Amino acid sequence: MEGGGILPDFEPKILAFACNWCSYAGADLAGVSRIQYPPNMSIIRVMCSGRVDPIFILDALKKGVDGVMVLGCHPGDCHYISGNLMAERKMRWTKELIEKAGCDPRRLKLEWISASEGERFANTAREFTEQIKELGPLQKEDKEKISAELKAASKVVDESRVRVLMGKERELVEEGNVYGDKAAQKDFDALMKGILDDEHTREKILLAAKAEPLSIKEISKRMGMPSQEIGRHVMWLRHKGKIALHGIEGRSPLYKTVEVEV
Amino acid sequence: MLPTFEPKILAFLCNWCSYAGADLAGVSRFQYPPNVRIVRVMCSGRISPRFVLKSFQEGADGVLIAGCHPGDCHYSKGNYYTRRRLTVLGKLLEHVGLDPRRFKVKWISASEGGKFADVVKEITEDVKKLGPQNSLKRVDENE
Amino acid sequence: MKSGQEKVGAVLVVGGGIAGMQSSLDLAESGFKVYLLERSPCIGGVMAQLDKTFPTNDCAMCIMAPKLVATGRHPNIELITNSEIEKLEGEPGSFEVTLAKHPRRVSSEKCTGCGICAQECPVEAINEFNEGLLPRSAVHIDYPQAVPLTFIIDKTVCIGCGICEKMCKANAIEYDQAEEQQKIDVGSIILALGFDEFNPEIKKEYGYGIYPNVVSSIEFERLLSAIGPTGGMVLRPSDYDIPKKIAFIQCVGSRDEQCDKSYCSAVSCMYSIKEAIIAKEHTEGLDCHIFYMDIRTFGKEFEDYYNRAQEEYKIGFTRSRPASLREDPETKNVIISYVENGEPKEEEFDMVVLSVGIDAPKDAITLSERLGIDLNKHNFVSTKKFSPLSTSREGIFVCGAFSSPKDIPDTVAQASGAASKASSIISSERGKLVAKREIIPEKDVRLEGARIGVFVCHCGINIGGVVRVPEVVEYARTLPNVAYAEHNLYTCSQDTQERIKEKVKEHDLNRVIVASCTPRTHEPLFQSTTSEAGLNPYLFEMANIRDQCSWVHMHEPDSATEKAKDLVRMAVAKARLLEPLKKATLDVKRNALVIGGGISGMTAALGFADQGYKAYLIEKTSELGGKVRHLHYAVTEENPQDELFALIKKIENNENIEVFKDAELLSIEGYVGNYKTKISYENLEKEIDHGVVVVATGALEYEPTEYSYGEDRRLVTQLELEKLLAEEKINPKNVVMIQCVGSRGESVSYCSRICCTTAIKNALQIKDQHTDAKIYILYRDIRTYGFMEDYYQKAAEEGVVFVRYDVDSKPKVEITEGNLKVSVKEPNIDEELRLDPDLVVLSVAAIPDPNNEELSKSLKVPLSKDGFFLEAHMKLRPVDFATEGVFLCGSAHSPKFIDESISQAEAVVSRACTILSKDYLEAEGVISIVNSDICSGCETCILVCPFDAIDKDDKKKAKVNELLCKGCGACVAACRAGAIQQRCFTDEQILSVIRSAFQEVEV
Amino acid sequence: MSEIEDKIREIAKKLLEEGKVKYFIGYAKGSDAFCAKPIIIDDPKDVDKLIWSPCCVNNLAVYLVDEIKKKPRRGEEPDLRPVGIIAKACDERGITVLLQENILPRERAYIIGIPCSGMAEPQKLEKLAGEKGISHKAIYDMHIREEENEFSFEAEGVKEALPRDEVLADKCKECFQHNPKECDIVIGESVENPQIEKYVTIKELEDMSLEDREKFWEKIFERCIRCNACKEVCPLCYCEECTVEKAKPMRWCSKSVDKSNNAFYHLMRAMHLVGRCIDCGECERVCPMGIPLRKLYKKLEKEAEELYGYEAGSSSEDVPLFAAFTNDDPDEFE
Repeated sequence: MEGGGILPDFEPKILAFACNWCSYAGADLAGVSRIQYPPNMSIIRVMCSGRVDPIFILDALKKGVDGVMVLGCHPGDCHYISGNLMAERKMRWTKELIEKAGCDPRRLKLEWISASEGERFANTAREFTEQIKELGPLQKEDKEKISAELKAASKVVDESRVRVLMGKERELVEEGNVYGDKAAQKDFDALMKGILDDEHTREKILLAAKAEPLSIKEISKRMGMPSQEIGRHVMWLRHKGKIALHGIEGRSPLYKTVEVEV
Repeated sequence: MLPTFEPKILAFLCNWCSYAGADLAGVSRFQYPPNVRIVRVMCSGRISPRFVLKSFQEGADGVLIAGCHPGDCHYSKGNYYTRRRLTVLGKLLEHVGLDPRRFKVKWISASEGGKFADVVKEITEDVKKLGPQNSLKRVDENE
Repeated sequence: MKSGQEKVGAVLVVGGGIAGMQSSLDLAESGFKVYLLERSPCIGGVMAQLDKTFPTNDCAMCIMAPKLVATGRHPNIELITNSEIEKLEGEPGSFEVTLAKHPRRVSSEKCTGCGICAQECPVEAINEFNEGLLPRSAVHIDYPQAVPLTFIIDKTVCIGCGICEKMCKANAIEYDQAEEQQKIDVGSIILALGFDEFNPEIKKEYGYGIYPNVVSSIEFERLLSAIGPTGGMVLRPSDYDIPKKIAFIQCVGSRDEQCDKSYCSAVSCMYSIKEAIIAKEHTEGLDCHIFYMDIRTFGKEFEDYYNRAQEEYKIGFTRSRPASLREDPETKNVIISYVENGEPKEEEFDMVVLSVGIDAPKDAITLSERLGIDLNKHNFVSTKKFSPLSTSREGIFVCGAFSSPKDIPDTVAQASGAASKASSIISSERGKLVAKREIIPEKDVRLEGARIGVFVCHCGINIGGVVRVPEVVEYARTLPNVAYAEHNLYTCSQDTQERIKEKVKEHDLNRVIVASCTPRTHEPLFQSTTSEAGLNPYLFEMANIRDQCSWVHMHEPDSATEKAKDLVRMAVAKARLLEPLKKATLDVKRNALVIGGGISGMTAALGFADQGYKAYLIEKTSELGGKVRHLHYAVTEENPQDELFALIKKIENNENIEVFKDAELLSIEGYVGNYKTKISYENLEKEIDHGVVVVATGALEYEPTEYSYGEDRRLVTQLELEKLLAEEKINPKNVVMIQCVGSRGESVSYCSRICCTTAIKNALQIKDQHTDAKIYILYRDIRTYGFMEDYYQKAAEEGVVFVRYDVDSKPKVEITEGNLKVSVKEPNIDEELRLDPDLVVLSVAAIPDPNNEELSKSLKVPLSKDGFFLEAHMKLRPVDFATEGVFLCGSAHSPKFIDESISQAEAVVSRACTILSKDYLEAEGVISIVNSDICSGCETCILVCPFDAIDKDDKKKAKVNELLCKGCGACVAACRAGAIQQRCFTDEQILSVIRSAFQEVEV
Repeated sequence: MSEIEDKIREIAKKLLEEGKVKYFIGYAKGSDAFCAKPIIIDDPKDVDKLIWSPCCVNNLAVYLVDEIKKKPRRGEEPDLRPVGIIAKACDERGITVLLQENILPRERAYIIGIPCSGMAEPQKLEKLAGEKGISHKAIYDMHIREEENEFSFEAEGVKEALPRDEVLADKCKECFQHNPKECDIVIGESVENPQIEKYVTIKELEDMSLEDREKFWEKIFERCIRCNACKEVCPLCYCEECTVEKAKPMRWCSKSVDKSNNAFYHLMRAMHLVGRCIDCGECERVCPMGIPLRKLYKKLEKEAEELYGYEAGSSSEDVPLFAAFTNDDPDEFE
């Protein structure tokens, strides 16, 4: 995990996704009422905070943004009834992934700002900018590493099983599944965490074996995980045709990531 | 050798093992180059040398033949005859200057989907390197 | 049976493993309706999990898949998977069975098995089929070739996200399926539940489940399988490295009182040797070592396999049962501590395979209670020596490992045997409940030009997602002779079948092409559609654009589309030349000739009679009974003599059986369904017409030349001993029995299978008559497999002394001044043991009858290298010959126990009934035909044909017997003159396919 | 030599007079001395036409096939008496294959075997004769005899001797089977089989690179004019209709003469001769375009021997090469 320490002349780049109906209006109000806030932030208008895909965020961070805010209507006020609640759940997992990528989850912030809360908007902006300044630039020395990590993270979100579950979380927990049973939040979290872990490990394996063919021992050494578990994943990836046997070194088979242009 | 050369390869597979193996490659979604066209026969023992010669004459850049492993033949001994006949045919083709990499015979069982994919990759890459086959190819189109 | 009770011509087969499938196919083929009940979602059983099979190393899936498909599509077999028996009522001949059908949650009618659902399912669960080595999704099938090819939702792990329902274009997902009950009426029941593997966790000292590199033999089997988790690469679980040194530990959960498994699992010696051999073939430089108590390679050609393992494959064998295993925490290697020749040793291995024993099926007890049948003390079904296939309840039969641990051939034989027992009690109902085939008038297309209809399938998105299907259809329309082309979401769906028929009428089509999945699974469906459309089914052709195109070029839509076009063009090229085929038919002589009047022959004859067919039983001696005449004791409580004479009486009083004694086979002519045989008997001659032949000529007792046999009357064989005991002529004080006299590399290379048990049987008998007698049994390996192990234990408890000797230091028998002296060297203690017996008994080999040679020639069937008769397939066709209509059973096949011979004899009856029960025999459609104008009579085809289906006619030209031809086409390729052609695969058709593969437009 | 000739005539006379044979196939003096011509004799009076000289290079077995294929005219009783035939070792191997393949019933041929240590090749003789300046008109009544290691021929009082190996036919140089086995009667002393290096004809080719071999055969095949002489003279090309040539039901190989079709024709024919060609060399001898067909068939002969220890025409009891197998045949296919 990256360390903080404020650099005096560091002006962070910050991105804010604001929903059209509340937060964006709130930002306008802040403007109309001439409330001052730091210039580091650029706002992207979306129709609903629910529209914000975790990939947007991970991508932004990868492209050199130091912090991302997602702003939406207060619970209950969503113009689309529950978009913001969706967003809330998604952001939880996005933070999880940012952390997995070795970044500080505080670089992502979700806030509810109504059309009448110009003040609140400005404050949020100010606080968040401070926060990020404190955390310092995201991509200091190990640019490659971080962006690779973030890429892996966004690949995880791209996995259909992950998207399905993120999308269905509310339905499964609050409304019940196709059999009409509700899943307890903690069970769902456990399931989701497990899946994120697996998928993340797999992405990391693919990442590692992309440059050069590696043995399972080597991969597990690099990732600091038991080779038995790495092996399990590699077999799965091989089964899915994402990684292929490349040769044998001594008694260890070497595997290399299969590149497919889609 | 042309960089964009896409060889045409004809494959004769026995129904019980190798064709099943090719299907399994599909079921397991093993990806392989799309240069092979498969002809199904009941037993590799059915494959006469003329099929191979004709394929080359009609313009095949490579010919692949696959049957059950010796001993596994659905008809108990068909593939043993294949083995003799095609071994000799291979020698003959090589004797008249056809590159042996253009003519492959493999034993592929119903559970060797992976092997099938690998074999196809192998022959396709080899033939790509060799370029178009002209030594036996037909010249007159008005057959 | 209650009078007035209507019998039912249907049988319930419980268990869909290889045994269940065999029983079902036999019954279905001989005119009975079959319900095949399987508790798991698909049939196939343990054999589907195997990579290769011993002793032929056949690929298990290669040889089983055809049976799977046949079972799945047989009109007389109703598959009831994912279900169990709840209740049984009624009595033999008319049972009513209540079944509990567990919900599958996927509609078997709608599911096309395309597998999209599984690809999209977010859940990853433990995969039982791959022994937990690879995860599977909540909606799944066990293996790609599964039958039925219907997916199933595992509710226990499904999170109900609904994605599969969304993805399934066939709308096959039915979350709301509920538990169902089904009542079926059947005349009899066959139990073929198979077995469960012993759970090695119980044997703590081996650390299974704790040390990653200790695996069970069935897990190892998956590691060897090409479709297994490692793709056939042997990798050890701790770090997925290739092991250098693997140890196999035998008898884990068998021959082991501590975990209350006293019996021997009968197969694990062979499968460990097999796994070791295959592992070595897969992995260069691998060193395999087997720790065993006795190596029990008692089956046909097993001993050779064992020898090969030692000599060719250099597999190490150590006679010791390891005390415990521990792990090197660093390397994760496993250290085995064991005792050899009295001294404790340790050896380190990369990986250890536990050869787990065979356990009774988990649901054995509940099931036995529901059915009211007895189990033995090991929870297997208890059976009797002379009725090995019958349970304690009339009308319920058992086969395979559920009655005792068994290998595949014995299981398959019993499965057929059980089928004949089960059908014999309802033979009067034969043909009453089977699907009647209605004849649809066929349009004569021979004089018309081809008008082809092409139906291209999207298969949901399986094909359509990659191949641009409409484009392919457009292209098809441009091809010569294509009169109509369209695309369907699922060409295999029921409504499309109707549509195809309409289109055939509407556009007056006379050829049908479907471009979709693989003919291996779908050709039969489309062929029947074609014939329902009034066209000969052979006017159908298929293009495989899914399994061999869209699925393997998922990222190349353009070239995939091009390939699909080519494949369609090739199919059209062939279809243009397709011809309607008529299958040759021929009526059957409904009776059997049985050669050999021993226990096997008699059982077979009686079996035929019970099935309502006449049997001619010919015996070369003047009395029925064969070897059993000389048996006075069975290791079980039955008395062989009583049983034998009861049987002979039955035979002689049965008007369906004609017995010829002192008979000799003079000549045999004809082929399946129609044989003409001349025999001579009691100096008369007779000509017999019959439909099938059964070889039951048994085996002979080896006449020892070793151990100075014949020089002293106190030197006897086991058979002679039995006689003496029966006549109570002797009072032995000190008996020495010597095993493997002749067997295992002496005069014959194989193991004679029965001698160990026979010796123990007689030892117990002596003990019984003369408690004080001292008995030594000198042996190499004690091979009391299965439950016979218990008698080995008993003998040991009763004080019979077992002394092992090495093959290179055999016991010595001397006669010095009238006294017998036996000396033997026990390998473990380094001194010679000297005995002064008053009786020496030699356990001599069972050897093939020298007359086999001649008989095999006149029947045109092969002999094995050992001189026994050689069956069609060592694994799956143990009692058939490659030549149809000829069968074998009993010791003519290889040495056997009475119960095994009886099982085989019953099996023969069942197999033969699949022929005798037919109104007429129907040949294959795809067969070879000769153009005699071109044939020059060189006879190459005759030599090549694997089925002796080709002969010469009076003009000295080749002639194919359409009933014997199986349509492999080997003769066609062998014929230089092109005088033989294979229907559906003629040179002409293949030539035009080859051309069309390269030419844009056919000419 | 000449006593062999006498013996032939004597036997032929006897057989014909006693009606033991339907007719007698042997050699007669050719249009020039360099090659004897086949002759069929059914009248004892004509036996003096029969000769034996180092020029009797033809394989007569092909005429047996004609005899067997001959259909009797309607109403006419087929004459099934054997045919007398002279057979050198190579001819005899050809006959053996015919027996092995059940084309020729043994009782239909009365085989007079003659051990032979090699025949002269007409072209070579003619060439040398030219060099010796022997006039063409002289050639016809010239006698050619074999003595120790020389072929001598005398005419116009000239007597010239030629070293054997200069005039010996190529196939004879490679022949390692000098004595016929399957005979009803043998004339002359059996000669010792030489220890010669087999397969020298293809040595050079085998050492070539693939590319060169391809070019070599390309040129060769281009030469062929598809006159079918090779097929017609071959005793083993006995098919009623040649698959390679016939058009019905399908034409495997177009009659049109071009590199590809010619190659197909010759390769197909080669495959049909695997384990059957007995290297009598007739095809090569009669080829008007001088195509070295033996270089094709000899290769297959070699493979058959090295892979399966099979030798064509060694016994009529053998199972034909492609109709047999063993479980441990060499397997390069894995």
